[in-house]
Amino acid sequence: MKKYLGTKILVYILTFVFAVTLDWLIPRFMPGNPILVLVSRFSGLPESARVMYSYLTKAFGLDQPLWSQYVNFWIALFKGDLGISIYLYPRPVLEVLKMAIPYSLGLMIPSILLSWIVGNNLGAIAARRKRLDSIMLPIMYFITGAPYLWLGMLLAYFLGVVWDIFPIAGAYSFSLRPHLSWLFVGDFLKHWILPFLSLFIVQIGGWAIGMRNMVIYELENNYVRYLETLGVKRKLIRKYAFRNAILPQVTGLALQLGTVIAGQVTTEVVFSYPGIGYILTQGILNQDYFLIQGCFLFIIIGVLIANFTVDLVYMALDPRIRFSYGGEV
Amino acid sequence: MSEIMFFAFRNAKLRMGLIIVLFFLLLGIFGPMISKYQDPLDYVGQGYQPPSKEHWLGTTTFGQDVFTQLVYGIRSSFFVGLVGGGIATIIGLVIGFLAGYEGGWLDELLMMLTNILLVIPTLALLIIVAAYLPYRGVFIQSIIIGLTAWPWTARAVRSQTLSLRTREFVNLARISGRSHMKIILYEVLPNMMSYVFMVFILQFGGAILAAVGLDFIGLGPSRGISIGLMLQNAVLWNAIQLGMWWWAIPPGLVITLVVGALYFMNVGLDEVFNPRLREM
Amino acid sequence: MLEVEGLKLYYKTLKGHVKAVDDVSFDVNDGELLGLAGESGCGKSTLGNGLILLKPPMNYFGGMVQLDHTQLPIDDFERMNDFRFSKLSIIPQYAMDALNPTRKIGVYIREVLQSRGIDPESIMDKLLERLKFVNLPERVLKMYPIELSGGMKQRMVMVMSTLLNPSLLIADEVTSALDVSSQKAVCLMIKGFKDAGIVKSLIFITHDISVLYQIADRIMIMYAGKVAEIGKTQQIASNPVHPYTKMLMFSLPEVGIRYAHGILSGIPGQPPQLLNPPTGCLFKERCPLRGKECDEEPPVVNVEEGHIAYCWKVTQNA
Amino acid sequence: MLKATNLSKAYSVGSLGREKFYAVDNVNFEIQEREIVSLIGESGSGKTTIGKLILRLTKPTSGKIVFNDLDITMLKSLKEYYKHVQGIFQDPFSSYNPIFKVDRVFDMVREEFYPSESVNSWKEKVTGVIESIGLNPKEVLGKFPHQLSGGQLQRLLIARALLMETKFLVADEIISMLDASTRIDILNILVKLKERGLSVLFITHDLSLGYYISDKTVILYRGSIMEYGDTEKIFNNSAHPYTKMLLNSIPSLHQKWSNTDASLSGRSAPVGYCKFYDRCPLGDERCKNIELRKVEENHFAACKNV
Repeated sequence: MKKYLGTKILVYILTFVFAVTLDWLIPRFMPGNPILVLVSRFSGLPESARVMYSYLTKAFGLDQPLWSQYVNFWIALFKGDLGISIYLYPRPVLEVLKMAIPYSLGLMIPSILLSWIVGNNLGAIAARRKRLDSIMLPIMYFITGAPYLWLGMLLAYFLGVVWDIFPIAGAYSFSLRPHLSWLFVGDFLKHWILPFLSLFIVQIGGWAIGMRNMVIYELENNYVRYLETLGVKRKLIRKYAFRNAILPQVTGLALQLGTVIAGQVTTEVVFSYPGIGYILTQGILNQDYFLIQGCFLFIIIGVLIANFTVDLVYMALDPRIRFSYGGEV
Repeated sequence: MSEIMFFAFRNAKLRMGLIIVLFFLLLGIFGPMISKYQDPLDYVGQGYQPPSKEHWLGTTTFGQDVFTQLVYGIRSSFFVGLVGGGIATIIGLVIGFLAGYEGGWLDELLMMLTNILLVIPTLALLIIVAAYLPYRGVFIQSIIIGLTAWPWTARAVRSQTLSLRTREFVNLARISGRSHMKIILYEVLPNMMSYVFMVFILQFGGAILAAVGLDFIGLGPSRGISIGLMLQNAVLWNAIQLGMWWWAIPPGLVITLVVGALYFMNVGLDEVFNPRLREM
Repeated sequence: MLEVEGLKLYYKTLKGHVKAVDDVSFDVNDGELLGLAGESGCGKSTLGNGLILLKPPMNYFGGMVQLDHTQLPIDDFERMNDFRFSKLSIIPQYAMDALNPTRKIGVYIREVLQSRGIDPESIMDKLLERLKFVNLPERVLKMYPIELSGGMKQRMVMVMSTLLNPSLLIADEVTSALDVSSQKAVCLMIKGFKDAGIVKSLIFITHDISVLYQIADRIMIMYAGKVAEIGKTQQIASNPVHPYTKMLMFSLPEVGIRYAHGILSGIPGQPPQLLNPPTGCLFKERCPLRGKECDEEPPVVNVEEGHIAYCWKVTQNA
Repeated sequence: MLKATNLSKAYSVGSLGREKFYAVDNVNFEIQEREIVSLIGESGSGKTTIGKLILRLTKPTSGKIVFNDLDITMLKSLKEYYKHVQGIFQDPFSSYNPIFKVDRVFDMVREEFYPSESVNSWKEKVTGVIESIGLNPKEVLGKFPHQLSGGQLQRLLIARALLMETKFLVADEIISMLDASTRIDILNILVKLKERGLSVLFITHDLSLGYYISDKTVILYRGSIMEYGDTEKIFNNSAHPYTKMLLNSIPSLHQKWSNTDASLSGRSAPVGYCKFYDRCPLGDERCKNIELRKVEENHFAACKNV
């Protein structure tokens, strides 16, 4: 068990180092040297831009040797200094991201957990009802094939425009300021529901398919065969198969995270929902490289935390993981 | 072999998936020839027009023909799928084979790299690379998608290789004096062809989806048209709010159908290749 | 007591029916251990499994099975549940992965018993006594299957299968994955279930006739889905009459026989395809005694008291 | 002809691989020309690992293997070695690449070892060798592996070894997956190979098979040699309690098991002790650091009572 966790933690630490290094490396070594392009954009321009120019030269430390640029990058990182946003000048990137993160998590965590629960149950039901399976399976495949953003647009068009039930932009009405009241919470939820649904629905497809296949696979296992020779009720067999099939689905949570994040980013854009994804896109459109880099780091850290949580949950659930295997000397 | 063909032909999922994919492939290839307008970005008529005889899928805010854009977009999607998916499959194969067959420190190293890249979300990686590119074209985009999408394939191929490596025919090839390279190419690979094909289909679909996402958030090709760019423009110019469904809905629908059909084909192929899954 | 009459179990495939068990009749008396031997593909495992768990692709095509004079509805999956575990059970070939890997063994047993409507507490004493019987410590109940060795898991399944004192126990290739040294212990243990009166009758399926010589009361030899010969252990060992049994015995090396002393030889050829098998005796292609009559279904010949063979070339003794 | 000295192979186990498990533990043996040696052991005895070490399908952790004055332990280019030392494995169906015809195993030998040989003359050689081991070339060539029986497939692999200048053959459990009625014929072929001048290392778990064909016998338990010597001597005058227990446990067709206690496989013995210590009726504190001792001419056993 220690070995399992140890290896995982090592991978996560290396991942973080790798990501930070990449984050530092790419702007400096991409063909055409984007930093120089960026810096030159501000040279010889009016006052405010001149401030920007000197800031950029300093921030990238272009006058220093590479290794010290790299070390400084790490030091700044640990101080929480992710630079200044250009698009929202002069707000620090960290502050911008801090504002955005609750919105992203508020969409993401419920959509992942609920779709996981609903999808797995749907899949388990499909695995034992052939009729339902033959109808549901094709639908599920097309649902997982749908780009999140398109499902978002579809929902926005029908529920937001044609039937005009839900608002389709922002996290709350322009007339309101964030505060704790029924009015605001109601308004917030109304804005939240459509982006949530588009994330929720697409994810259900994947979980349902995965669970269906896993349950069918489990039902062919020898332990199920033996239970059948003992004449136990179908209920117990299904319970065992479901519990064992759910284990790979827990690991699947970590593996799916990448696609879900991609979906999250685009969905936020469709609904102008002010989370990390929306901020990131604004950063891209405005060539705000500090902001882009900051978003990247935030996403990585989030993913690492999520992966680690999944590992802990998995270890608690599966006794088999406690026994490690060796290799050749 | 003939048995496989028999089951392939009998498999409804495979047939249905293939028909949908082929339909759009042909549309992507011949669509630009049958559409009335040469340049998808040209202003060819009045804006805000719903579908009509003149404009099969209406026009955009700027009076561009949506159908023309769509067929060009499909063409570019298939291109990204082919190149991006192809590159990802090949890299995944090479790394998976090396790690799985050679084992030892090479395996440890390659798998460490693979696991790291698996943790990092592909889109995040794509963004950080694409955002700094001075010029972006469909080809470059396909390549970076291919360069970032291989890790799961490498891991899957490795575990397949590991299990094949313990088969005695690999040992027999070794005591027949075959080099590692030849064993991988002549003994291991042929046994995995069906699997490789399935991996490619998944990578193909994955690359198409990745490109749509990238284009949509503003990291698409600097010139030209794609499904993702169409969607981006639709959202940017409030096509939804203005009720222009012909602009907002069809591009995504095409992607959904193509990718869904690819997944469907994949399941069908799995049933064809794995007798255990065949329905009696 | 088990009586089987004309049992036919076929596998349905696209190309037709594979006649894995074809018109097989035999019985097992109370207090008796019947050894069932044959080479791979002879239908012995299909027979053993079909008696307790008949499900696709295996299909029932006729015949009758009676256990303690009650007819078993072997082709009715649901109704068979009344008999499984309580009246007949199996120690399967896959015993080493027959337990749910994610449940502690004690919990598992409890849940299985509850599912059968039996109060686990009422059986606790018996369970502990059985664990002792197969040499397992009590603490295995608090362990997961993965913490047990393969042999321990197999013995755990032995405990499980015999917990309700079934009338008939089927042991399917239980020794094929074991080492020589544990093989003896496990064989004696299984025979012990019968000797201790825990189960009334036993069917022991194996490909190894010499194991049966050690523990079986009677031996049934199968070939290509049909019975070749049935007899008391001593009769089969010292006086095999079916040409197949004879040749098979002559192909088995034993300690004490060396190449230099005289060469043993195998049976030329291979067993026939069971998908659309030829008519008549299925051993005829490999049989040195083959005659014209062998194209017809071979008759049952009563060789001596309790010893029968299905062959044209065997003559009745007295 | 082939000599293994202090041969060991270890695997790492336990958390973070700190502990080592010796699959083969300091094993010494020698095989002469025209000799069949049985390597007899139960599962986990390391018998298959020894076969793999000789075929260099895996490298030893320590010790060495010398074949006709050539140390092959760490040899880089093995082609010349494989010309003389060949192997056949347990599972006949897995020994052939399922998607190719069986002929391929012969073609592979020509491509790798005799590229100058013309396709036609090679074909003649192949047919000749196949006939010499009692198969009809027309019935087996051009077939896919699943169309042939296990016995036929194993015979074809023997034929393959004969196409080379094989002097030494490792036969790893080659008949354990075959049906009883066809096994013995393969054993008979192995003896004929000896008459042709080959040496065979016959790896098996079945004592009766070893007794049937071999000149010498090695009894292996948990990676160590328990008893070693002329086959007749080992079986008729066994000196090690483990060998005795094995002989007591094998089922025979005409003799019932004696009443000696049957033993279930036990845990591992403490370090330094005889590997059989915990199951041995004679086990006590003297069972430490036991080397092979001479019982009689050509007969050794690793037990304190020798």
